[in-house]
Amino acid sequence: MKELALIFLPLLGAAVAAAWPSEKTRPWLLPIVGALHTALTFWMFVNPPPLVDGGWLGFDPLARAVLPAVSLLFLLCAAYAIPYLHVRSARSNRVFVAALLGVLGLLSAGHQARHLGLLWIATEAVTLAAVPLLHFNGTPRAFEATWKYLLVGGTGIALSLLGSFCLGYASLHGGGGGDLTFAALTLQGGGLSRPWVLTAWVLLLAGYGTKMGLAPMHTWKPDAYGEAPGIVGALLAGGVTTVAFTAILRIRAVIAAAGDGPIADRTLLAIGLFSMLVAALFLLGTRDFKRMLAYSSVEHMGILSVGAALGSAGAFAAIFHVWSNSLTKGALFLSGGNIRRAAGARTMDEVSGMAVITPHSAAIFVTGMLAVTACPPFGPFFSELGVIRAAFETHHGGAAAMFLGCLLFAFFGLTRLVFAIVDGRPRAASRETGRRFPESMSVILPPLILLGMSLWLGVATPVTLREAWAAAVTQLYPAP
Amino acid sequence: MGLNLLALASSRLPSLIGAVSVQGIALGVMPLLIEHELRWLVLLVAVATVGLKGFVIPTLLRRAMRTANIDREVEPSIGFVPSLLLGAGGTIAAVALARALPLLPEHTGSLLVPGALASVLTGFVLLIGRSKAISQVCGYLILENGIYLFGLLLIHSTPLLVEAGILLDLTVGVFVIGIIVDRIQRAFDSLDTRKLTVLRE
Amino acid sequence: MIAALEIILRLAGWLVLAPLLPGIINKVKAWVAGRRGPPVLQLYFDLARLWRKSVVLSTLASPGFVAGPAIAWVAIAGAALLLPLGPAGAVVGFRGDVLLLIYLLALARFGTAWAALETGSAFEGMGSAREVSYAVLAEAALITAVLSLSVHSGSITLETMLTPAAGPGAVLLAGGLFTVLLAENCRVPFDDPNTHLELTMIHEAMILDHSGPPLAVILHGAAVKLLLFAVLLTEAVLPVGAMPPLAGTGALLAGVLAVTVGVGVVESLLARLAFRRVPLLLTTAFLLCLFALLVAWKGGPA
Amino acid sequence: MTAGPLLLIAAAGLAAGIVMGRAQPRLWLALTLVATTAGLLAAGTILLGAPAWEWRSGFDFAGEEFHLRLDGVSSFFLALLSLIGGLGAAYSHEYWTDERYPKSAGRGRMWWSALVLSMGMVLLSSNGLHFLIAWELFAVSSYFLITLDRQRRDVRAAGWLFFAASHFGTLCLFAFFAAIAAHHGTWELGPMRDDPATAWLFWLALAGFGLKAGLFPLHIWLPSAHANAPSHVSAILSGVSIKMGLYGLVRFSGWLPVPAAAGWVVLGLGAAGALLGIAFALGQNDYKRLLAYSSVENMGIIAIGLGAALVAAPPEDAGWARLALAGALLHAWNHGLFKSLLFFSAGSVLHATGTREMSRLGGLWRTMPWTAALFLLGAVAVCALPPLNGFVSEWLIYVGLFDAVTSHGSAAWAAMPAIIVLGMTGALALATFAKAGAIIFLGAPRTRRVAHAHESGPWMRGPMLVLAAGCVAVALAPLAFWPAVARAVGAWRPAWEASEPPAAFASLGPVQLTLALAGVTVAMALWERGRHRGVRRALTWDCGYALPSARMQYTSGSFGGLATGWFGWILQPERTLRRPRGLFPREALALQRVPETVLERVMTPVGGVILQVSAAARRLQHGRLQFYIFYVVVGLAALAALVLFGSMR
Repeated sequence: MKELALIFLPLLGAAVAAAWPSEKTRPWLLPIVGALHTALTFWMFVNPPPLVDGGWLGFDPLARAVLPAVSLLFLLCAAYAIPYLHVRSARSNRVFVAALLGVLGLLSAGHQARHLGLLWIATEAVTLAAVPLLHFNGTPRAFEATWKYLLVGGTGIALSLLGSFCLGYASLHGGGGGDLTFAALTLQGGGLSRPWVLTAWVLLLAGYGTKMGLAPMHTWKPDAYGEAPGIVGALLAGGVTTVAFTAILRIRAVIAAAGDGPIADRTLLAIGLFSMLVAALFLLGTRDFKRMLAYSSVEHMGILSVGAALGSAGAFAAIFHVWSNSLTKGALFLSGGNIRRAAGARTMDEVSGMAVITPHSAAIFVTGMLAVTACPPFGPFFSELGVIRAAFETHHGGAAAMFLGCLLFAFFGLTRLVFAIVDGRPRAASRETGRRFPESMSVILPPLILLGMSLWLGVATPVTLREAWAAAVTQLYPAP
Repeated sequence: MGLNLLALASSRLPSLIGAVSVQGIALGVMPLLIEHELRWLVLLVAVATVGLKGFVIPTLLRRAMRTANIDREVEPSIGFVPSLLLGAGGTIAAVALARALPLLPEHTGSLLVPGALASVLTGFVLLIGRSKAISQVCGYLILENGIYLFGLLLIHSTPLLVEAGILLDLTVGVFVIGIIVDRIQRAFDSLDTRKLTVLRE
Repeated sequence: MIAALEIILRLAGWLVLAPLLPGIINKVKAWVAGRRGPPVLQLYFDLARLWRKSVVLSTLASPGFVAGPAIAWVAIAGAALLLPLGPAGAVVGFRGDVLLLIYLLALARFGTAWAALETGSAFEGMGSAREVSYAVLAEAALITAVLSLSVHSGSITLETMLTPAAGPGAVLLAGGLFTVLLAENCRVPFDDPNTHLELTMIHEAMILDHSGPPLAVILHGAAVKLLLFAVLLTEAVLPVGAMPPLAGTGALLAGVLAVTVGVGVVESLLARLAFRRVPLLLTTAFLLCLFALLVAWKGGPA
Repeated sequence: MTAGPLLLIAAAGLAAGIVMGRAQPRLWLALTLVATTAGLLAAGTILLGAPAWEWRSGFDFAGEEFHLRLDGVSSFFLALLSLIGGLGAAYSHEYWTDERYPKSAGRGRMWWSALVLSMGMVLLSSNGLHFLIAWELFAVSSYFLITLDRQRRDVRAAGWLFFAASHFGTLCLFAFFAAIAAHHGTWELGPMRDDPATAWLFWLALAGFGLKAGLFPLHIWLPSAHANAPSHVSAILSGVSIKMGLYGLVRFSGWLPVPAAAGWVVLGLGAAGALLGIAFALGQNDYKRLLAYSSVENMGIIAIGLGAALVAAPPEDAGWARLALAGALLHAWNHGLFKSLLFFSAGSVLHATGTREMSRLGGLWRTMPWTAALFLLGAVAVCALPPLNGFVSEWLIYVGLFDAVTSHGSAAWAAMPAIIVLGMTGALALATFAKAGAIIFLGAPRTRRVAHAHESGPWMRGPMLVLAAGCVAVALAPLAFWPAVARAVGAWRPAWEASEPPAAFASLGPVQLTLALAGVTVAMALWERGRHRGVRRALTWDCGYALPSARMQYTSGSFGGLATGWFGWILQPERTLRRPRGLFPREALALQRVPETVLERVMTPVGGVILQVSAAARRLQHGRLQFYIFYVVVGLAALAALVLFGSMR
């Protein structure tokens, strides 16, 4: 019941938002619904409801381990959305608010989906619900980005649907009764038809990998993140990609149960490292700091994928990384949004000296950049270190070396760009726009809190959280 | 499957849309042929499919085409002959691939799997090889048709609720695509996706 | 008490005898050239006169201008004290004193170079640049020579290092050390002590602006250094320390004399090398010492 | 008091300094001085014989229990850190004031406390995770200290290079500690020499720590960072920070098994670094860069000592290795003392003249006698000339190496070249510092601004005097410092615990003292003699030229030209020459610059290739949707191939 509440509360909010008459007060629905959602999530986190056997939806250990991060991220983005939409009051926010709430509801559904088909439906719906968010700016560039997002994402979605069918057929071929819940599929395990399972894995990985933004299916990401408002970027990078990742984790568990875990892990490792490599190469040269965040996101998706490939310790680190990446990336997107607005431009050729114009956002941006490049004591440091340790534990020394090499190049690219924007003498144009968009508490606090939570996650990871992650890992990586 | 090749060979948008529409109708009728007993849900799905895929979406596309006032040439970036060959090769490959995968006895004879795979491949060829936004949408539709065709394999076992959900999603997806196509047309005054290359690197 | 007395006596010996050597060299040169030449004791007269003169200081010079030569002189005298004197052995000695010897010579170089640079003159700058630069190669040769001695004797105390009979590498070592001696003491073919063109000088360029007592100290220090190298060379080649006292002393004196005469002969026969050829010669010296080291390594206790 | 409370005071003082340093310079200074004194005392108690201090928190930080340990090795470095940390803070009180640098002075104080605190944590942490945290915070605070003066582009570039290089090292350490943790199942660190399977990890440590220590080919970041940082920061970077890399190498070569080749490699890198570092130093025209390269040289010398100890340690455990290690450790202290002194004096010159170009200076001894004298003292020490402290530690290393040679073991093949290199290094150092001291302080001022330079005030001079006193103390009473060194050596290898000082070491002190006294006496006597006979001041001999000008003095480039020419193959000096033309030539120009060869000739081209690859890759994101979908298909095909390949095996 509460599971459904998590989904329908935001959807209801979306409906209300669509009907709400006042442009001025509508944005307040976001933090209100967000706060309720967060409260409910954390209440459920503390008192997880019992799982119904064979249920299609459920607040299972994996949902419990990941959903609170998404909910928190949404809450802070929602808080940020009020001043943001106030600034952008020239445009109607009806669709924006409704779609944002819709995304939250569908994300909750996707995280809780314990059924292959339902999972697909939720993910697809999230993809579509995000479309109005992407072109909120209404510029030709935004439409171009949306178009690419739709078609590349749609292709990925189509592939994952095909993969889902294949997995279903594998179950059918193996004598299954057509029950496509993950529990049933896992139970069927070795009974699944192997060729179909492998085909399904390839298609599902490519499909959900597109959604996650793993290279080479990541091409929509820089466009979408670059053109969308900061909050949307934060939610896409921290929430939507997370759903796709949990989907891959769930499917991997089925494949592993069917006896093809090593193959699945190898592909995950390969695609993860490849994503990191591609991201690192792009980061080395990119001059646009919003697209930089997108490539950084590709890199972190790679990290998640590598972590998932490295057994239970790696998966633990990966789930840890979901949290630390969501929160830290959120801080980066929001502070980056502040900088973007104040600067009036977003490439290092046009922007410099933002430490003078927006000192607080610049400080958060730099700190967030350091955090996201695994600088202790922020969350990503611990989770990435966990991945490396897992690599050594599973004797993947070469993978660890490549992992670290990509981190290094990504660091070069990120620091180069971020310092170029923050340091130096501010441009005249930026001084002008900077006056129009002064930093207020309401736009600084949300990213600051996100950053603070990333720090808190690093230095004092709550024991309950660790236990929740461990439980999720036990669910997905049963000890042999 | 012939329709796929027709779609590949179409040099004009209306005929491409037509091919898609016919394929949609055929697809919609399929469950009725496969199912032995007519359940009302199956019927509903079939009707919805035929309606949407066969009529609504093609109509939408035609209207978009008309309002966009674009010339009706398809302007391939992969030529017609190569794409035909690719499509034919894809079909052969699909047949071969389908043979490599084990099928349940009741499906062994049917052309469902190779047909589905061939459609998927055709969809990809269209998506990759055509530059007009509308022809890409057609490609996407053919891709989804292929997947839908494949889904028919599971029609016995998967609950129709899921099928319905999937169908709904697809439909909404296509609607959204249509809306964006419209917006792009207004923003760029063109539906040539080759102009959509501002965002790079 | 006795030890202190001995130190003072030895020191006195070193300081008093050293100025003889340049005199001998000049005499040899004169003989070879068929002249009568200055008296052997000429340097004593020069020193005495300089000591009585007044000082002309550059307007730019700091107290270091005077302190430099003084410290260099102390360093050289100290280094000389470390050397064992044939059968009499060393009066100040400890394990690793050979390093102190080398670094005291370096300190002396630093002192002279610093004092030279005090004036800001380009000539002195040139001279000290050459001095410290060529020293790099000379130092390599010298330390290799020391290394071969220590390999040969199995010790790093000067007294024991210099005692045993020279091994088969003695000739190589002698050649190398002799070249180092010429370089370190700024003799032909590295430098011409009698040159009158500032641009071609090394040591002489460094002391262009010195006068009076400081100049005396510099000249005296240079003489002690020459004697030091002569003694070192002799003892490195001849097992004077192992000989009976009289014979040892005699051999030591004869060796020093031979080295001095050798310097004179070389100076008479060779011209100063072009500066760019200097590294070549020094490298040759280094290689000689290196071969000596290899020979010593082969022949040493296994 | 025992170490525990003292360390608590130190940590609290530094933490309070981070919080309050921004606004209250005086309070910050007091806090920092108290904290560093406490740190020094804590280190002192251990070094003077108290048992190693160990503490477990009982509560978790970042998922791990705090485990701090102060033993011989860490307290040895802690002493150095505390000393320089305190003195640098005092120095900055006058050097980097709020009046002069209103934007960055407060930040500078905050980061200084953070730097000292994080380095202290590096030394104390006995848990891999905490070590890494402290290590990275140390790097970050160094970065922000280097770039205090962020307005300047070259400072930012130097800072970025430091940060990037440092991150490379940090990532190596990520791998290092993660691999240890993976192998032993815990982040806890401690002696674990028994497992030869972890020996290969030493190479990771060498890359990570060696980079921080500025070992030769990994030193590329060091010159520009140390030259562009504010001078008090340069002092702590050169005096202490790079020693953290050394600490890491010493610590983990002591705790972990090392591969057989480790010692040889360290020794080889050290020898290369010593010789080439000083050759580069000689070629510099910027006196802070010169000092920075001299740090590369000295770290090379230390590495020679450490390498010798490693060569000996596993198979033969020879006595000479102790000497080499003791020499290396003592040299680390000595280098900390004299290099900080030199950087402080350099800062004093920079403060007074505003330029780092030696060719614009000259004649400063008249206006800045204290600075000149202290620089001279540091220069003599850094050249390892008796009677100062540099000689003491190099003597130990030399004796160790010579003993290795005379013991006729295989180690001799490493020791012999090392000795020759050390000898040449010494001679080159002499040339370098004779040049630096002379061009900066002697002769005539080359520009007008320099002629009106001013001596630094008491807050800058005080720390310099303390350091000079430290140099003299180590030089004249080396025996007093032996127990500390022996304690560190014993902590490195317990079997070497109770090593008595070599007998000759005892005689070094009196000899140096005598020498110093004799030198001073004779110098004064000579001065008196001159005065007695009469002193006349006159122009420098100018060969009869009528119009001498200060610009005609020998320059640093000409001084070093001869020797740098021999190292031209690696130094690759760049010359810009415009010869005088015509009968009445107007202008002529000769510029010489010695680039950072490894960086500019190796790393930059390699980086260029990587950037080209990156540019090529980025062209794939060309904005054409059709291709994006094609990429999806390609990805799909690749995954299929991977799975197919996997399923067939």
